[in-house]
Amino acid sequence: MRFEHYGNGIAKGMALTLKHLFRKPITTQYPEEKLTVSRRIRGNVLAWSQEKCIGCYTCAQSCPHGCIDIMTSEKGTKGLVPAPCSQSCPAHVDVPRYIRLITAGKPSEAVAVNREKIPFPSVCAYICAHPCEAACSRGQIDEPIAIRMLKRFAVDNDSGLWRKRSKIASPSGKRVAIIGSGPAGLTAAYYLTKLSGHLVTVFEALPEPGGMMRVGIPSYRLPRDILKAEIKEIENVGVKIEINTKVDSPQSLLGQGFSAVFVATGAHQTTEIGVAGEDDPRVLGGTDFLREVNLGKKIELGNRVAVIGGGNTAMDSARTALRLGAKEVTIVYRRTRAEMPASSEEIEAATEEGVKFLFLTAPSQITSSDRELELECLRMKLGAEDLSGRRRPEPIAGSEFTISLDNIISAIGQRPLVPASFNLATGQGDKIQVAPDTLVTNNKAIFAGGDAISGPATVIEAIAAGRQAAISIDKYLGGSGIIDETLTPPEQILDRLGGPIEGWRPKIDAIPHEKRLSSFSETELGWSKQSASEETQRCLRCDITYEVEKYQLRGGQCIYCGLCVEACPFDALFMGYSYERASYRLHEQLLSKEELLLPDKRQASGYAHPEVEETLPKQTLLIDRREYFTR
Amino acid sequence: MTVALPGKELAGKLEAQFPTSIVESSPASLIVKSEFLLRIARYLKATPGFDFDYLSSITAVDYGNYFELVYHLVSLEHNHSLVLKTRCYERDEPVVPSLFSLWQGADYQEREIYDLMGIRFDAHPNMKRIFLWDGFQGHPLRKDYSDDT
Amino acid sequence: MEIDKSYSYSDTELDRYEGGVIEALKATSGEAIPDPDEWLDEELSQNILLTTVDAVLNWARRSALWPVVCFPACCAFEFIAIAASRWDFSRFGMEVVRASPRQADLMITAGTLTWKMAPQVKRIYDQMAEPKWVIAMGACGISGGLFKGSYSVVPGYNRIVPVDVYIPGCPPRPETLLHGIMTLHKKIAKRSSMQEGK
Amino acid sequence: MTLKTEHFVLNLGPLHPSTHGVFRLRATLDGEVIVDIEPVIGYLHRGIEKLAEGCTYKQNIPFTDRLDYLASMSNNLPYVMAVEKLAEINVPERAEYLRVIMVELQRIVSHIIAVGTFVQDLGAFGTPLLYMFREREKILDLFEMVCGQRLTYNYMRFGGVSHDIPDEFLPALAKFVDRMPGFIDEYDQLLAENEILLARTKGVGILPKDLAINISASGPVLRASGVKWDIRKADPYSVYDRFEFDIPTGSISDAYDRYRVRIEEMRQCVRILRQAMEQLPKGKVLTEVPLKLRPPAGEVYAHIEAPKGELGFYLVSDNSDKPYRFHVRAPSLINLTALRQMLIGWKLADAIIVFGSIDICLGEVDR
Amino acid sequence: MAILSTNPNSFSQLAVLPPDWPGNFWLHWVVFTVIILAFVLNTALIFIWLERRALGRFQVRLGPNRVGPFGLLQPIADVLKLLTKEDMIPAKGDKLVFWLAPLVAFVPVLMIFAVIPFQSGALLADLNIGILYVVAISSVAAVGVFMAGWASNNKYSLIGAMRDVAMLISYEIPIVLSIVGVVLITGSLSLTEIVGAQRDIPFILLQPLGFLIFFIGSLAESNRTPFDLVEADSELVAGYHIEYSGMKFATLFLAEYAEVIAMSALMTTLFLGGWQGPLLPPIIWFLIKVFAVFLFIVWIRSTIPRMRIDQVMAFAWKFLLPLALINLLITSLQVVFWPEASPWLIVFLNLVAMVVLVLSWSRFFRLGGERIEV
Repeated sequence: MRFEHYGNGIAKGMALTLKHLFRKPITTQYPEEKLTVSRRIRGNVLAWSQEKCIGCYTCAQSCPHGCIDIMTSEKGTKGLVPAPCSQSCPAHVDVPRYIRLITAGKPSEAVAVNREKIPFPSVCAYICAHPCEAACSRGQIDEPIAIRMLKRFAVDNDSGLWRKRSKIASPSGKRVAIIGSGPAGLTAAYYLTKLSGHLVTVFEALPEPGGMMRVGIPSYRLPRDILKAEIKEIENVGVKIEINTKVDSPQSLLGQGFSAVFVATGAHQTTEIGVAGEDDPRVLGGTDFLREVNLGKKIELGNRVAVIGGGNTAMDSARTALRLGAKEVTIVYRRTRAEMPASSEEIEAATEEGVKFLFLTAPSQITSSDRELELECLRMKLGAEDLSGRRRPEPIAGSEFTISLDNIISAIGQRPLVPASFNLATGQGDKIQVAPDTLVTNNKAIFAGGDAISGPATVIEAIAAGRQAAISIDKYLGGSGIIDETLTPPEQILDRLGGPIEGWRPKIDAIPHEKRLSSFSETELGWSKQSASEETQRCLRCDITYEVEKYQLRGGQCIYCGLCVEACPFDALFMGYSYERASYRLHEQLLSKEELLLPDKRQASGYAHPEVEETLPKQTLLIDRREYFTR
Repeated sequence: MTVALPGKELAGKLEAQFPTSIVESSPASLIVKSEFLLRIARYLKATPGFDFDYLSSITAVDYGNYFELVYHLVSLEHNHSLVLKTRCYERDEPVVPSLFSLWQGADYQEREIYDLMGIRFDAHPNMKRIFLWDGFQGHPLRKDYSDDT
Repeated sequence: MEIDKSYSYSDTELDRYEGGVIEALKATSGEAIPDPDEWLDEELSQNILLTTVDAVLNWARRSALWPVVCFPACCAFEFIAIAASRWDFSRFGMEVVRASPRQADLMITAGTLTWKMAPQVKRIYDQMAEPKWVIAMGACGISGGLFKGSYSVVPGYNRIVPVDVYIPGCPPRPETLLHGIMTLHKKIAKRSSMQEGK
Repeated sequence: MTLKTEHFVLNLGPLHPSTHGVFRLRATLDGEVIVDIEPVIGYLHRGIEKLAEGCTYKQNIPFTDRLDYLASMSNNLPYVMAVEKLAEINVPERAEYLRVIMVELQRIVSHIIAVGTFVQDLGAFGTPLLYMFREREKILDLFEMVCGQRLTYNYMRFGGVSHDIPDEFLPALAKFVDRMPGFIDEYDQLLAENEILLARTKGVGILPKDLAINISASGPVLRASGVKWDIRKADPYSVYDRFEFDIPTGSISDAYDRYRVRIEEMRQCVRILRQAMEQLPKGKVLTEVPLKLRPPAGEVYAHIEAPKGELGFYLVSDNSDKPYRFHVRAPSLINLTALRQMLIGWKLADAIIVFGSIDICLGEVDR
Repeated sequence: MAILSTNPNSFSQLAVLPPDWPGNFWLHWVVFTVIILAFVLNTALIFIWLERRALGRFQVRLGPNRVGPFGLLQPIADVLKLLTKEDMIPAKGDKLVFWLAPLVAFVPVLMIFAVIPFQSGALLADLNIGILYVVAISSVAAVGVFMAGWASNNKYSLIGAMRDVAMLISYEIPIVLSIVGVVLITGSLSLTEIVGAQRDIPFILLQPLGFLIFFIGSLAESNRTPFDLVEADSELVAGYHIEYSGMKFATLFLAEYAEVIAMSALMTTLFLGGWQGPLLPPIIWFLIKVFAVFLFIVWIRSTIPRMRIDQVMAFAWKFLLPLALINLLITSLQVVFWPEASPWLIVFLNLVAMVVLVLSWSRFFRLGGERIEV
């Protein structure tokens, strides 16, 4: 017989409460004792650094109920600092300044700002990979400023004002030879001639100058006349370009009266896929294919074309193939779209034009018959992250399948091809080895740069390499190494210019894709003055630091959600906590200016500001939170 | 995993049962005419194979020229779900049939929609404001609502 | 067990009456009510002589502040947190949370106030016996906070009842709330019973 | 002879000590027996759905914190899940695990409060509630370590969580997970066999299985009625399919069963937490998305098993940076529908405990 | 017929004061009235402090500790504050009854102390029908409570007051029946003699079941947990005193605590041997026992929830009443048929009887709700 519910449950409970009677109370005796708050406390002190704040209103915009008020002072600015965009540009083009000039309605001045750092503003306006946009502070808020498109607007409306201000240095009498007329070579040639006064001869093996800009990039992206005009400007300053001239070795040039040689031969050699059957003539290399097409050779393609690889060359090849009449172009890539190295605009354009994608697919074998090619592929899956931060593809066993094709274009990468006769030390991937800051090779009179030392990269990086080479060569030849010029007068008034406006990028006009495929004419159209002006006003102007006079939270409204702290692109805000907060009056300023102006020491991991903790009286931090866990 | 029944396939079956009742069907949802709503809901609830015994959620969206009512139906037995929709083009006195007689869970949700969106549910036993007070002007979740204070 | 499914209770008369009360209150509470005490300025207060009786009474009043139940929303759980063991406001003699406003001295407005709720809060305040105090707890209590722009939220309790102490936070941490209570203690200590007639 | 009695209307609330906020019951009583009852809600209606239409997607996360303010983490989750579904944002695996850890801790907090206030309403003078609040404070400490707040966390983000956990978090969590079963045993010792609690709750407020389903009840209320329906199992989201846990269900469908289901779920939470801690991978916790996210036009419904039931967010996007429609499927509101059916014929004192056993949060009911 | 010898002189040797102190009838009357008032008021204040501190410690927190040393001045601050608070009378209430109710509730409780011996002979009136007087007077307090509930013109307070009356009527019966057991053994209704009879063995051992019933009954009489339905704040907001504020509320509050003191004192007197005890002076023993009983009540309050009104009623009528009757039967049989038995044997037998009765009766007795068809 079981007895239950005769009071035993109550007795058990009473035993428990009795046990607790003799336990130490867990009460924290505020205000004598205070708990240490967590390191990430998101509390009632919003600290603000006047030095870092630029008055961009991002915090005010991120507040869910708009309780942040910012007032900039009448004086205007505190000064100029490098903005993220110009810092991330390899050539350090002063982006914010030319954007302001466009806002002011001076596109020619804007081009002049560009000309201070790069000799190819138009080329960049069409095809730059724009690392500046990735760094743009506005990108953290909604979309980055369309810096390249603004440059495009500037060059489209250029009146050539910069020419009036440009000066050509007096001849130094020294001669420099440059092998390769790509962006790196021509940049170096331009600056060495114009600003250092050397006599420069550029040797180009191909029938057209321009290097990859000419033979690697299809004309629908970079119209030929634009490139020609740019090269013409370079020739105008006195650079001699010898086309169809193949140089045997740089050393021999040194013997021909040249005091220094710059090797900028680029990376034109297609990397092999490394599968059986690759040597079939219907399997084309990506760069080779593009070069032939761009130089006007006729190439017969079948209806079904596969492009292997996920970079920009692959996209260019695919889109070019479409224009050559291929009906069905498929890009085969072993990872997913998120990992593709090609720029997202290119991928989008390719998708729009009807290119098909096969992701997580790697070719394993090519079998050729008379009528067609058989590409055998393997399905892949993504594994752990590798060193580059991308997830490594791993083959799925037994997932083979084949596709029937007429042509295969392999565009998995390029590498430099440096002839042995050049007698230069090369490293991994056939790249020429140079001293990283001077670009000097194992011969002190021979310099190298561009894709030849870095592997395939972008035009803007090549331009930066050209500039660097020009500085080094000038110094080697006894010059000052200064290749900066001033083509625009310095800015006088730096006011708010109306403050950044909310909104998204204006739409970029493009030719409808049905029309695109019939020709190689350019696909992207420029902006109207209206759109460009709208876009420039979205700029936060991070290079100007404004004197923010008043930064306040409207009394009693802040909810400490921390979104403003997270949103601030300049880490000028941080949250802390103070125990003592209560007031008799409603409109008493709950956060006074002194509290807001705490010195700037933000903890990397969170909101809490160590200074805030330090300002708490030391003796109050009696109870360690961890102790509390041991009863 | 709850399987979302494709609206397109269902539309075929329902069309056979209730001709001209389907307005539109997409893979994710099924839009029916409001006069058929109650009948179709009863059919979906009672027919073996569907057995939608659980009305997960009701809501309404103001699309300007019409209101769309969204019903999330779930079958606990078969673990599948369906998004059933109906539209109401009337703006001044919108009325749709109430599903209270099938699922009592619709009670407060329909009252909520009446309160905030102003859609009246026919045959709901207690159709009155639930959140706001009697005498409140307008229905706040409508897109044209403006708080004049 | 069969349950009557018809809704017999719906009292539309009462609903209409209550709606009228809300609208009337809404129409008359456009402005914030100033502090009831005509709060002494800091410098003034040092010159005011408090009698011994005042001192004793004020001591008793601040030592036995019984809060009334008025916990509409989120802040209530920080209020319960200071009632719970870790912060324990019973140390200040406050754990006697009276559900009847007649017996309470302090209203801690822990949560968002909506217009539908406002008449009830006003009524509770009116039912409290003098002397009585109000603490506006949290952003919603002070100004409507996150919901300030809403069609149904009162922007701050001081539209409805006079508030003595404002505690910012969303919700305020328990220590901040305790500090607010101690701020109220200080306020009570400076009060003279001569003022009570008003 | 029959006694002639007269009905009278008693108004419970809206500021009544046991209404867990601002809830009102218009009860018609015959003596102390409830003849009819009408719940009146809306006293905390803040218009979140309307306000959310005027804020960007990210700015709405703090609003979700304040829906069910007892389970803010659980409210963050379905909202960010909905937006992620809409905008096709990937979530790193570590972030998924962190979300599960936070949501399960939050479930313990919510159930602690549910059970604590339920027993408080029964008239126990604070003791069970205060013992439970002791553990709640420990969990809040954990939350504070992670995101710096005690109640309104604002922790989840589209594409992950706002911060990785600090170094001291995992040891503290391990310690807590080790101790929590002991604490739950203490609650059982205090309550589970208490004769008065049994007498007050057994057989009280029965919600039959069919009615529970018909009334769209969810969460512990549905499970206490004997329906084995848990979205974590039925429609696994996040990484719930990688954990082993049971779904406790009730048999009599009364208030006591609902209390038991919550206590058992707390044990299951501890189980899930153990597994999640073991499996927690390394890596990043947030996929970067712009501040003003602009998801493609469309609609989405994402739901999770929140402590109080099925919490869903229905979003309509018109490809702007603000949601076109923002609807919350609030479990508290819908579970409340059952109240009338469960109360008629019971005593006034039962009204309080049946109401307590549903466990609603007015912030979520009224929104 | 008594089992124990009751010699009134044998136990008064330890008393500090002579039994007839202070002598003169009127002086006696005045002095003891003052003593009782002071005792009740002070003990009530100390009880309030003790309860809040003890509850705090049961709940692993501190309890009042700021106001005065150890928070000892807390109740004084409470009372001072309440006395100076605005006094409100509900507009629709019955003003006279509203005003009278606290007095009617408080005075009878105070009158109980007239017959409670603080030590031998130290009491206001050594009535030979003392226990009858107590039973009669203590019921009057309910009238005060009902007056308060009715005069407030509030539904909650009325429900609270109705519950109080219903509970009081139900629990008086088991209480009286359990006292009768004590009276049977003692053979006297005088409280002094009852205390005297417990010189060797306190009646808690001789009448364990009687004590249990009396204890539970007095919890209900004084509206303590788990029978605090009268002011159940989760249901009735504040019960019968919902409309009371200021001084009147203080009086009602005081009346409640005075009732607890009275019940503790009665329990001490009837079952715990009153003032008797070794070494310490009798008055100290008396206080120690009173406080011990009170702490036990606080302990119960800290642990268990409240019962429902119908369960409370059922408990009184279906559980306590039958057991009280059986207890009375057993006691009468023992007194009549076995007067010579060794008291320790009786103690053993009664303990066994209690355990058996409680265990078996709790198997019959089930509390559970059921729906009422409406």
